[in-house]
Amino acid sequence: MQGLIDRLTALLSDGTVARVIGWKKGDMAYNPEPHMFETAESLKDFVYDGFCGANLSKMMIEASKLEGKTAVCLKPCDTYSFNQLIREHRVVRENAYIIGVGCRGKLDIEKIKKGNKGITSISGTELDGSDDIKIETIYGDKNISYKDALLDRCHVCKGKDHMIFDEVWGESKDTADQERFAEVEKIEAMTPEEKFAFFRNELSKCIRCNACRNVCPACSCRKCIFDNTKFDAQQKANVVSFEERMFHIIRAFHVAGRCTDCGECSRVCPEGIPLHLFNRKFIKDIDKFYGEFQAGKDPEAQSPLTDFTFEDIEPGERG
Amino acid sequence: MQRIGVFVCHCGTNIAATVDVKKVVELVRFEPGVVFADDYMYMCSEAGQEKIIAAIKEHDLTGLVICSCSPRMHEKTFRACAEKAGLNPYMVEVANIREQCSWIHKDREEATEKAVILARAAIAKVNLNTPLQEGESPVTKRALIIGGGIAGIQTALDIADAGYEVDIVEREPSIGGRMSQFDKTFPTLDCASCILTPKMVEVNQHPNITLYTYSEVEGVSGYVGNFDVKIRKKARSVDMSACTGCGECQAKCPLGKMGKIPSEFDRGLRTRPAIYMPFAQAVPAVPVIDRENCTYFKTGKCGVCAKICPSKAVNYEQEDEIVTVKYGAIVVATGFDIINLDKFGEYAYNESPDVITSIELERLMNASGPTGGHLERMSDHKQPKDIVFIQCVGSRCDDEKGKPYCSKVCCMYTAKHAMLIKDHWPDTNITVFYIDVRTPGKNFDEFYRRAVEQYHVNYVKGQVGKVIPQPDGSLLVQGVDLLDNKQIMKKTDMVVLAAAVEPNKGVRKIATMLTASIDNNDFLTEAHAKLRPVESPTAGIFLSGMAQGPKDIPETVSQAGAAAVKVVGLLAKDKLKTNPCTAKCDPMFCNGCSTCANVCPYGAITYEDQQVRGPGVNETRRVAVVNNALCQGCGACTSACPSGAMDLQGFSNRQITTEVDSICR
Amino acid sequence: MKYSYYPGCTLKNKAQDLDVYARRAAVALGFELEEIPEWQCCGGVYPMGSDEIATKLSSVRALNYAKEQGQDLITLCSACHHVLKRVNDDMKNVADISDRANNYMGLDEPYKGETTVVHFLEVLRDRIGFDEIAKKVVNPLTGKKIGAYYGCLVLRPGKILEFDDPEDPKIMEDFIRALGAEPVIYPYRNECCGAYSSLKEGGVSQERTKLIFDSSEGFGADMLITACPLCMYNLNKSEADSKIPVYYFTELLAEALGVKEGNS
Amino acid sequence: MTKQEIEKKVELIKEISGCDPYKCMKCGKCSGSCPAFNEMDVKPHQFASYIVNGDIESLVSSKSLWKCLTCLACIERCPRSVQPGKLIDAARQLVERERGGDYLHAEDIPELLDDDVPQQLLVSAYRRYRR
Repeated sequence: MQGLIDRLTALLSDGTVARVIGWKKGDMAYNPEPHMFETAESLKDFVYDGFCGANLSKMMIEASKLEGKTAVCLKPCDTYSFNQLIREHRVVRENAYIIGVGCRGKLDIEKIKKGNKGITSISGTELDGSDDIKIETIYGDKNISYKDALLDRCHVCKGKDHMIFDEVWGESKDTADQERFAEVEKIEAMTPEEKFAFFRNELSKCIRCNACRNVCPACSCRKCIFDNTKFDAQQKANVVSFEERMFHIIRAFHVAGRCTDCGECSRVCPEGIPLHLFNRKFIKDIDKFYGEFQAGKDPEAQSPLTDFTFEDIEPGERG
Repeated sequence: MQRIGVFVCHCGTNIAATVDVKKVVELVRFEPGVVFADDYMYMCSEAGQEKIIAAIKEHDLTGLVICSCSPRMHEKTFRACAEKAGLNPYMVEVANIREQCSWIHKDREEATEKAVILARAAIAKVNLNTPLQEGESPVTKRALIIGGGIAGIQTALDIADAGYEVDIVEREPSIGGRMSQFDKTFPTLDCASCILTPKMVEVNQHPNITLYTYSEVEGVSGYVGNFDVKIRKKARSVDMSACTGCGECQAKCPLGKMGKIPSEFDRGLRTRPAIYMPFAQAVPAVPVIDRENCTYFKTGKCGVCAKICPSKAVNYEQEDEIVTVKYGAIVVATGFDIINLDKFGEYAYNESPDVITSIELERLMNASGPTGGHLERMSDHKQPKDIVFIQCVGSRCDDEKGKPYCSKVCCMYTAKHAMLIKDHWPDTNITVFYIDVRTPGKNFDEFYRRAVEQYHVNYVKGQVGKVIPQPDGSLLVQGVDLLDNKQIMKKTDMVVLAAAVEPNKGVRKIATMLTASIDNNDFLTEAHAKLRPVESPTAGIFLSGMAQGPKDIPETVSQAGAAAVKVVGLLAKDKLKTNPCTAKCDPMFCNGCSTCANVCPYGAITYEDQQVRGPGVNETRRVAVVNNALCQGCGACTSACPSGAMDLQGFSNRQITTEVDSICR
Repeated sequence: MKYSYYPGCTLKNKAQDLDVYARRAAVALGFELEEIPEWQCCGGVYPMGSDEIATKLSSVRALNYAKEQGQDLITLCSACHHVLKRVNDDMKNVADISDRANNYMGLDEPYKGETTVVHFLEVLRDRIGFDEIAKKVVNPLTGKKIGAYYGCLVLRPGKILEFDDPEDPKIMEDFIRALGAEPVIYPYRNECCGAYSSLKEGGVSQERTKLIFDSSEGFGADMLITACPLCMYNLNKSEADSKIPVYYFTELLAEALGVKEGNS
Repeated sequence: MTKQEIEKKVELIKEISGCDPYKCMKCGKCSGSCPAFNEMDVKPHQFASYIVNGDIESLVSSKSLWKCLTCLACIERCPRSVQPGKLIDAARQLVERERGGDYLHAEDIPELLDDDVPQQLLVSAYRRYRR
């Protein structure tokens, strides 16, 4: 990590970049937060470890408007989001200096906390750390395997390659060991009643904190349709059980074909709603109907939902 | 606040028999904005319109709701009426209480309730309507005909004779289409070439007509009066200006003698060289090289045709050329083909060379055909003494094997074939298995009766279950005679299948490029089946020939003329009124994400950097801009825009949600 | 690959040749037939009535067993194949039949047509490949001219059985070619042999089999192969002058693969 | 049969067969395909009209019920999805579901057997000819 800080310091010092977007130490070992570092001095608080799950690509929307280049640290999966943002003219490629940071999967603190009360410190989570992480609790120390503490999304990792970067720091690992669409298939196998019950149960937990919307790189509208006073959408948004019936469904439709499956929505949801399932179902269907498509893999590629080809599936046909 | 007048039409008994018109008037009177409501027997009549005009003036109306038939029928009428009274025509809304209400309901109470709801939705919308102004766009005085068969040829000639420039794009190396494959034509038995060839020559020589043969339409943008069409002129590998059409190259092509390349024109009944003209009277009389089969293109060796060409016209280096041309109107005349018979194995078409289709029979009887016009079996080249014709092969089918429609031409051409064969070889026995004989048309039934009465063609009412090839080379036809209630086992020498017609394969792609609608069978849809039969619902697109539906040559030629008149009527105008119901972008909400431009079928959306000012915002950013001349108001962008920045004037998101809300109230 | 194998009544009795040779050929070709324990007779003909439930249950039991094993269900007899495939289609696509049959069966998890039913010939064509089979042939049947007799049940209705083109099938001809023999295509190969009418109405099947023999021999066949014990019976009982020998396709397969003799 | 009984039977045939006799256009392809045509008194192309016209009595007493070989040729080739083979099968069901409607009786069987009769033949005939 020190190597990365040194490199970022150098970039700031020689004027290559005017600022750095990265992660800043949190008050606990497991909650670093996204941060814009303006000076070399402030980089002393920079951190990069297994808890740096946040996808920083969206921060480049605002950073693009600032004077000078911004260095931004992107993990392999974040680079898909960045490409997608380029495609939608939301970030300016020239204004970004992309450090493709290595990744061996990110950690789910909830999984670590399970059965480990009173955590005082966690170590061994750095990129070059060991296969086990060490947890110190007030009841004693314990080792658990890094792999067992991975976020769910890392089990369906899209791969270790950065889709776009100016330079790469550190080695990455493909952590995929599960079928990407297994969860979706499970839901597809349900009866309509079971599906409805499942989603109603999940979505009823929603407190409409908007964390999913705010973190989502595909949710990049200047003004969200739900805040738009022009079409009564905002007013309709206030009706009872709105979250269940409309908000998440419409959001899924709005990001369909653009969602890179970065999994941030589910990671940040304070209620633990598996929001990524909606998006992943869309991805599965798009793959099936229009051929395999990974949003953000290629910033030039046409999204199947807004592109037209003569081979497109006809209404009523099912792939 | 609007001052709205509601006018409820009885439409004779069309509406009034099912909808309590008086009650509708009474109930809508109290809707917000309504200051006047009335009913009348025929609102669209002169007296009805006078009533509307009088009410506008008397009650100072600012908006109208007409409860009547579909807006497709009379929206124009009522808008014009409002304009006469000084009201902006876009302040008029039509509530369809006929097609979508009185005609489909039986219960009077239900229908009345629904009529009120539909009226209420329209009233809610008018409350949000704003006056819109029509713009003007110029007309390019040039027409494009897609397809160079008899339909395209006739349409082109009629337009060209009226003094406008016409281009024909034909996929094949020559114009002429299906008709050029035929031998004789019903009901007068003229030789097809004798009446078609002069027209082909006329097209070629007409000063107003440009031919693009061996060419395909590759892309269409623009709108009525102003289409931009990309045409791919496929490389002929022969210089059109140098070639004299002497035919030396065809004669010397080594592949010609090897007999490996089936001739498309002769339906595979004979072979052709790799450099070829489809038929002797081809227009233009310039061959093409079929690069897929040509030895030179496959291996780089041979080059015989280039060596022997006396005018040095062969050019292997030629490349496809793409030209973009502007047109005011486009006519689709892409014609037909017959269905593939793979799904009808019971007729042994793939099993026996002596089971043939009617088009193959045309070639076998044509003097320029593979047998020089002598009818013979392809298996042993013997003249058939007994022939069975089977009608409705794949027509009138309810399943996915065939087509649900009647192909319309088979009954007549089969009678024609039977008589022509009997004329040449009177001792031939001919049996026709039919379901119904359908011969409406001038002199058509007389024609069919002549086959029975004068030529003694044996018509059997019933279908064939199976054609059974026999070890001795004959064919056993197992069918039924429904009138005798007997199963028939008939030994015959040849079986001719009247395979169903279907639109040419390429039409789907062309219709998509033109945004012209097609039906479930891929036939192009007309704007109105009775009143606008040669126009597509898409403005500026016209229909000619089999592409629109099964029809014979006389009907095709009539329709071709009708389409030409419609095209001329359009090209004669200098300016067209444009639809003011176009999309509009609100830069405050626009992200500049390009989603709308990606889905716009008309290329009407571009982006520019604009200064955006509003509460808490003051910045320059990339936003969408709609070109009103190009926008056709389809609404694709409004539904694709994630933030709701795109809106359609006259059909704004708010107007539509208000309508829905008022219906759900 | 292991398959749940549904032999059906006749293969255990009068058509043991069809069964035994298939088992030996399967071993030679590297797949396994695991007979479904306590299978029940499919009934021989598919009960077409939309309200026939009880008569379809024996098939559902076999299909569900295969599902539980996570295996595809293989058959050899054209009739069993026909009945099982169609009942499976009902269970998958006809809600009324599926619901009622499931109510009756009371399974832990309702059966909804999850099993794939395959005919032995389909396995040869689609999973092993005739090219592969040709490579394994040790006794090619060179010089033999063989007519395939399909009959009705294996082909029709084409939309549900999806076995081959019901009017112009190719699979048995390709099979014959793979064994090194020459297929003889004749128009009566998919015409009915008289089926069950031979029990009470022998005349029809005499008429039908005569047409089949005359036609196949007329086109040069010196033997016929079939996949249906009832076709086999009717053809064997034929009094046609043009009668030629009839074999189960599996017997020729076993012979060509060199496994005709041996244990199974 | 009373009018109501006829109507009930017509409905039953439509329901059991799942076919719509009104779709028939009387092309005769079924009869042109039928291997048992000559054995039948009511011909395949007539099944639909007998049902449409309510002449159920003639249909259920016809020989055709027992002559159909269920070879499915008419079902495969019918261009209108009427599928006469299913109609006649449904008519046979009507007969067999009534007492005494069987065409094959257990006591007749020994006489019909020979040494080679495959089990399949017996089961099939049993299922076709009797309830």
